[in-house]
Amino acid sequence: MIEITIDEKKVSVETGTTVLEAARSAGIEIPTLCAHEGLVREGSCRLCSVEVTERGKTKLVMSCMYPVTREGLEVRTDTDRVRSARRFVLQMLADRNPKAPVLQALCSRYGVVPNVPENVEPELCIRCGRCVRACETNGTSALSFAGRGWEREVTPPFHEAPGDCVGCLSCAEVCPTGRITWEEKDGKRSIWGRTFDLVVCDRCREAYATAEQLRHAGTDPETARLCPRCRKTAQQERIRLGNRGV
Amino acid sequence: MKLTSQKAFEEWQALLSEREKGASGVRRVRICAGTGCLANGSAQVKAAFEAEAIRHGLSIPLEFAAESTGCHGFCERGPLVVLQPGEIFYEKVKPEDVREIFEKTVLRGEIVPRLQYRDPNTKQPARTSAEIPFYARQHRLVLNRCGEVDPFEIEAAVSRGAYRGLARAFSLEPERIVSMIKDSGLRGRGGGGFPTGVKWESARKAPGRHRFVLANGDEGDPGAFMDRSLMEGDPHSVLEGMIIGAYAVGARKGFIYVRAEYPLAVKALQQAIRQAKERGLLGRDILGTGFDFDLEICRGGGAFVCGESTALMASIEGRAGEPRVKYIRSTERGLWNCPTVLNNVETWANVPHIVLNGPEWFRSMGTEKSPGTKIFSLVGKVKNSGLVEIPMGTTLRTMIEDIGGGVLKNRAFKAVQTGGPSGGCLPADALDLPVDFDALTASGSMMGSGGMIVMDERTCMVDVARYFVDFLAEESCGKCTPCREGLKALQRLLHKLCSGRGEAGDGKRLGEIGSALADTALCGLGQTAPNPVLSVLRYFPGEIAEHEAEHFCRAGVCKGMYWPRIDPAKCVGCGACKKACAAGAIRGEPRAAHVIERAHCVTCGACLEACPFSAITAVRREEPE
Amino acid sequence: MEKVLLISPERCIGCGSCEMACSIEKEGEFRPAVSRISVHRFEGGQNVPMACLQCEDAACMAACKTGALSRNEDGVVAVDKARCIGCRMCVMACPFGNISYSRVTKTAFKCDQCGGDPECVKWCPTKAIEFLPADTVNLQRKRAFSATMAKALEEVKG
Amino acid sequence: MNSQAVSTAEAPENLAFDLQDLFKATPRHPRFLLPLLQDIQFRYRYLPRASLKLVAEHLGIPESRVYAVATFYKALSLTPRGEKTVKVCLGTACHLRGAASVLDALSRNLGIPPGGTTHDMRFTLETVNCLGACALAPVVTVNDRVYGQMTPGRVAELIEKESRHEAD
Repeated sequence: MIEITIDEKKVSVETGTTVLEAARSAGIEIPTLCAHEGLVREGSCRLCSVEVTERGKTKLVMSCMYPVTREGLEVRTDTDRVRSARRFVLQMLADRNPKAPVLQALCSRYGVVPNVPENVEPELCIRCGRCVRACETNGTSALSFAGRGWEREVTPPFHEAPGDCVGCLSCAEVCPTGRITWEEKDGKRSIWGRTFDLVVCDRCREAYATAEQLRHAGTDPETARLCPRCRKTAQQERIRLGNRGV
Repeated sequence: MKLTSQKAFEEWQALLSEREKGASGVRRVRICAGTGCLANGSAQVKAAFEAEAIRHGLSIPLEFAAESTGCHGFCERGPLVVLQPGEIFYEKVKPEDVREIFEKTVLRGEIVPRLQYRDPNTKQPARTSAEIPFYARQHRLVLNRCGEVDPFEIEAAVSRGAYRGLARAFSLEPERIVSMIKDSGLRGRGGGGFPTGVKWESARKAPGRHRFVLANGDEGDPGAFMDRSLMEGDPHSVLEGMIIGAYAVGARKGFIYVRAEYPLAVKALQQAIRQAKERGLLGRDILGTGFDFDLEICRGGGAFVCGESTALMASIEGRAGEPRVKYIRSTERGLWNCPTVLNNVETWANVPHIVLNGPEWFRSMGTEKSPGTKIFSLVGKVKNSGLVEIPMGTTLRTMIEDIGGGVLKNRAFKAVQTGGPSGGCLPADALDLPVDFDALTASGSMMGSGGMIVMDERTCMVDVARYFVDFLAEESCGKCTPCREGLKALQRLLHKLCSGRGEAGDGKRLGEIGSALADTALCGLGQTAPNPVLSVLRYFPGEIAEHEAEHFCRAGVCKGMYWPRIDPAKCVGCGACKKACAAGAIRGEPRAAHVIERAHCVTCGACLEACPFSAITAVRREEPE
Repeated sequence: MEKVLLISPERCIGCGSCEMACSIEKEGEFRPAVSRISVHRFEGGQNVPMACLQCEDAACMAACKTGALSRNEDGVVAVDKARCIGCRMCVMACPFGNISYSRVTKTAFKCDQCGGDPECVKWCPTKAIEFLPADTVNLQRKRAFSATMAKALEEVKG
Repeated sequence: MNSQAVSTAEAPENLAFDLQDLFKATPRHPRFLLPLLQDIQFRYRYLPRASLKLVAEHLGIPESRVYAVATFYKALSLTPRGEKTVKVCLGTACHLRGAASVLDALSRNLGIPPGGTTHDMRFTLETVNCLGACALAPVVTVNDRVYGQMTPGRVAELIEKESRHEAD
């Protein structure tokens, strides 16, 4: 364990813990957008900046990735420099994505007023890449960033229905802005322009998952014939039968 | 013939340099085959020399030899030809000049005056390159073989000392080499100026089974081409440095990352690798020492950001060249998470010299904190443009006025841009600044890879800032918010200013966005991206203000933001402007002052550029005709 | 000593106290649908409570790629909500339907034995759910129970 | 710039067969992604759409990663290119010496915007951020043949000369 100070509070953490986690463990809130605990960190949204002083040098770093490796690290999460860095990042994001609720909330907290330039169509994607990383983590990698610079965007190859997608929806679930939408009706699930026929539960006839999703999870085909709820009931039945047997 | 010991190498080297010396009786011509000279037809010039030799019954190569070499650096004057004996220097040689050169100079030792270089200021002809100020003021250490040897022949390089540093390195312990590099004070020539030896030491000490050495040849700064010339003109110097580095840090595999736009450099390096392997200087059991090291070339894909270390590694690994946050250094976790030393090609080329001559010798050149020499590409509005290698600490004035011969058309000097898109524009006040890493950084610019672009009064500084921001916005990978969105915001403001739509507060906003971007961006590209804008704000606030408040461009660059006006007192009626004007807006009789009709003028600026007497100036739109 | 959750269906009277206790503890509301334990009431008065078995070779854990599911020091497979990306692979993988997904919290949820003090056990009036030391006797009971189930599952599959 | 989906107009009928030799020569390791794409780009002057999937299969990586790389690097293109690529250097030295007007003139002469390809598929016009031949500014290259000290006036002559050449 290493002892560091965050905003004058003493905090003890394991070596290698990120400053973000250390701060959270001490109840100090740092705003984040691209960080997700289940995904590798990229440090790309640049919102979670903090000032650290180590061996006499003070610098602005991204708390989500900065590892605590030395005793006596001093972290400040609310200096002028930190606040103006966060305001700048929020301004830049909000100018392009003024309607994202997550940004609106952060903007009002930091006193940033979105100012959409002429000829810029408001968007919802902040290019945080959580969806891309979620898809990659799942082993599907149906999505990626394409292009670069201002034109960088999240898309399946060629902007077409992605062949590698299993319809698990995790991209939509981790999206902080609600940019990724999906629909489920009449036994079909659609996302990224691809429509999946949902597998129907043998027992309750409810459409509950995509066949690709079940296959990707390595589900036993027999098990897959039932939805999770009916699997449970079936199990309970078996227990009842088993009990009788006993 | 594979060399299996250091001794075998020394014998081979001695033989080759003997042969080189013994061959001094041969009449020889060295023809520059750098990209610039090739473009101007140097291959045909070489063929013409050979044809002449045959016509005169001279046997090749015993009596006459025509050799192509790498870049001489003085590309603007190409094709360049140097004749032996006598080191006679000719510029702008065309195939049709060759017969005369052959008959006069090769056969009779006479000079052909019309092909000599003449000083643009004194009009004095120069007989040899040493008499040309452009060369005389240089200290060609790294470039010593560039332009002297055929880059496609390892024998030529070895006869001039290549791989001697490597042979010496093998007689030292790897730790000793690391400490030599540390003691030499060598700093990264790619721009960052990080101490090379410190990097090596940290990689050497980092735990890991595999280690890598990489050469950064992704020279992307617009206006810079020293790495290109080095790789094309003396590829063995880069190879030698890397082999020494690999031996010192314990790497067995290396990559040279070369820019997509440099096909000739790739060819030269490939040939150099092949020949070095044949000679046992690369590959398995180098010079019988038991040390194995293999080198591979990676061609870039056309992305400026790949000059950034982590992006370059991502690119070698087969991913998009996006930088990574590096709170753990590449020397510990670099390529494929293994300890990695990445140096610029020029840095690598310095290494053999240090190993051979020692750190003390190296420190005797340059300044205390920036020892050694640095290659610059001196371009833009300067009379002599080309590659120059000078000791660190030489002043900008020496470079621009003495080596560069001053500003083109004797116009007034306005600024010099150093460090490419990461650097800044320095004004005339800064001309006495000694050029080294720290002085340039303190002035708000940076060394960068060594681009040095001279700008005259006809250069609009707001337009220059716009130019660099356009460049960077196109090259930003878009991964982090500040760079992706911030550069776009800067770009919008600058385009607004350059198109006459500027508003009060735009300049201030540029400064705010610029400094926030510098503070928050993920990688070096983004952190330094606002430098061109910030340095213009710092040194040329007047021009920003004029664009913002008056919609006036005093340089006559930004369209519709000025009128060109001919000063009748200065106009001699030469007609150059009239000829240049595509809109037909200029009237005037020969030898009488000309006038511009605003009704037809499209403010393209061609007349301002064309006037050899600086008689045309840009005036405010509201000023009378 | 580690403890095991033991279920004795023959003692269950189907009162649903466990479901209530679980849902109020975990979600702050009395709603059996979000309870981690559920009782199936068969015709003829037979009732079977069911919660996660904390399988030794947990299929849910194997399917999770983000590390959101892991076994803690008590031997319990726990969900780290912060790490869950909502891919539902665990839900698909569990052959017993013992892990669910909440569209509200966008995370998976399952029985975590309340960190060593299961609410369901506390409120069960008939000891149909017990939380006992993992000694030899109890482990045998649990294994026997699991074996019966596995056998039944095999039979169903044919 | 080239992240748009495009037609497969020029792709050979049996691309998999056509690319066999390249695949044979390229080890199945993700690090050969960029070199492999460069080789394909060199062969067809662009990346035929179906090649991305084949490359992904050969290297054992997702197609999305191939797509990401194909749209990231400027040397790669997903749209068919002309037989000759005219590159106008917009490096600083070239910019200061009037590259923009050379580009304008080329664009007018060829009747295509920068990034465009002529209908007859002879020429593609591109800009490049520095060819490293700054002393020859402004510089234009046509399939790696370098033309230095270009002026708008010399554009017609250059295009005329290049039109007479067969494809490189």
